[in-house]
Amino acid sequence: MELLGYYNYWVFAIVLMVGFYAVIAKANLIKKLIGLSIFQSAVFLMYITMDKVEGGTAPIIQAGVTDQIYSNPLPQVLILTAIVVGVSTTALGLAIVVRIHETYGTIEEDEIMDMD
Amino acid sequence: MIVMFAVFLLSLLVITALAIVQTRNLFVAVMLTSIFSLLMAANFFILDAADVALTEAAVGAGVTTVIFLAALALTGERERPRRAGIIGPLVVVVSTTLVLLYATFDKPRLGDPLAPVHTHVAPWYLEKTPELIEIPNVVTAILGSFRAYDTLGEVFVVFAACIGVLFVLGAGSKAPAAIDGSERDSLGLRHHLIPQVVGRLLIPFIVLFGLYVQFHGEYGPGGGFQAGAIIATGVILYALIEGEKAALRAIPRGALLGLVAGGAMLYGLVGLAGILMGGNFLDYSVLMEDPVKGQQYGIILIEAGVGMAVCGSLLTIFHAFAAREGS
Amino acid sequence: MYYVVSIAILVTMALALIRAVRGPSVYDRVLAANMFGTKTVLLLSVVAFLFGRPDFLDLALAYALINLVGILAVLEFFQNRVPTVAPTGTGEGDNSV
Amino acid sequence: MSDYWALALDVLSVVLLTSGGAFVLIGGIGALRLPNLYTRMHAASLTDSMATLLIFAGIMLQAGLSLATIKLCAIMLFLLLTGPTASYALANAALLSGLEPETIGEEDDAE
Repeated sequence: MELLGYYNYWVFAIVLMVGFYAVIAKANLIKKLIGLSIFQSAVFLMYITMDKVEGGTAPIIQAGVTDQIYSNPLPQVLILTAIVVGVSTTALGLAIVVRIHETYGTIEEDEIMDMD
Repeated sequence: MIVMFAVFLLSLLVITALAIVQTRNLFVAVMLTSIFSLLMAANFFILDAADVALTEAAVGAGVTTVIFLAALALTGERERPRRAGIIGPLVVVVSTTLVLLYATFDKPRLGDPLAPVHTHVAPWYLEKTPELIEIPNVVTAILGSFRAYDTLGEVFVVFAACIGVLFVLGAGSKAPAAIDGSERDSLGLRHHLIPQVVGRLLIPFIVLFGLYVQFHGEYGPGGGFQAGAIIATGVILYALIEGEKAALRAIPRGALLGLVAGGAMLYGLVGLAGILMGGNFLDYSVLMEDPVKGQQYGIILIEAGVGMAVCGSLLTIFHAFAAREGS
Repeated sequence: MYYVVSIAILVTMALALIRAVRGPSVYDRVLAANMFGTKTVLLLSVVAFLFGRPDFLDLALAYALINLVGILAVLEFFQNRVPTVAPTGTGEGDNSV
Repeated sequence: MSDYWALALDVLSVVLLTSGGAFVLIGGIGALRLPNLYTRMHAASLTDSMATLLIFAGIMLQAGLSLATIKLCAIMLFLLLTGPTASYALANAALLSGLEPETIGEEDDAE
């Protein structure tokens, strides 16, 4: 049971590295971007893991309830904004990939390298 | 018991991530990414982060899939095997994973109330929010008031990303696109009766729900980021069933850009108003006679700005991709 | 008894995930993703009551409203592609990956 | 009297929830085990309609008359609307790209 308390961090480490693997080992640019968003989600997961307090509930204060433990709101704020920023930056990356495809006719990194 | 749920969901998350990387078909990867997003949202919810889960839901369920599919339609969905070997990356990744796993044992256990994160500013926020701002949702209070600088920065990043997409893909040509392509694309799903009827029925509810999330954000999970994404999803649904052109007729590109710029500016102006009325930048206490009321009005205003900017950006990005597809 | 239902839903999510990973056709993956979506709505509703905070049903409501958009995008994706790739519906080799 | 009433409601909601869980499970197994796409879709739609109805009815009985019940009603309605639409869209997309309903054992060259 004690070890289960670290399970979230293990999942974080594995998912982070799975995403990183996609970024460095795949030649396809869209696959790289998908890997990047997996990487990013892993970081979100770590932050949100840190917000949990035992016996706590979401930090929305309930009227008339005293002695309630609330989870930490701060990591939530950071990640909440990061999710929306993440999707817009991913869109920017995809836009660049689309332009690369128009110019080179391919989105495989090694083929693009060959052409240059 | 809930802990076991979380463990189960996290295990599914790992499997999904592995499957995404393993598949050679990018369309399948996008479908698995949507499952990944659902799992993330469920995990966030179980970890007490209702606001974050709502954001992930609003963004991951609609917008991400649509944008990825648009990019796939423009580039192709087959991934060719890479010529260089995978041994190098594999060694790097496995060794880094082992180092990270080793490092996790130094972290505080999940839910440890004595963890350093919980002992610094968080108790102050939880204690002072009911006193200084008098709204139940502490997340919104921090987002809108205590850490408003941070949020301002994030809004500008979204704004900049939107401008970047427009620079890269072009803001849509004034001249009519190739006749065949545009004719076919502008049809949307108009000849599919069932999606059309149901979609038309849903759009008002999606927009209404978006507005509810926007203005209920002080009392429940929600706020500008989520609302912007939800309303954008509603309009994207309209674009899907009626054709992209119809959506552009309903909300022209200029109006969208106005929303983006106007939202970001509204946020900045609320900050400047604080200075003009004798306070600090983004200090809403001086906006009204009563500091608490001032804070509340300030949060409502900047949340509106955030909602406008996010909604406008996501829609502009969507239209930029869709216009490429049409031409 | 919320636990019983949650466990049933979780197991079904796992089954859907297996279907999504195994395929075989792309449509099976779409089917699995959609099924996963509805199961998530059910799970979130049940867990909201499990936590005793029914005001968090907003989340399930958001998914119930938005999940359709993804799958309609898939339909449009195939519809736009089919005429160019498989004019007479013979492009099975290309589509049923 | 009211005790019996509450007990009856509890029992009813337990029955509804449990059978809903059973339907979810059956649908899930069907989606995994059935031989081709269209039959699997049939199994998946079972979890969308029947299981949704049963589970939400069960929760509603527990929630009583409150805002939560209204939200549950809304969620249920939207799920019942969107589930079949999604099935339609999927079947249509599959048919459009030439996947015949009789076809079995499509090869997966993605692996």
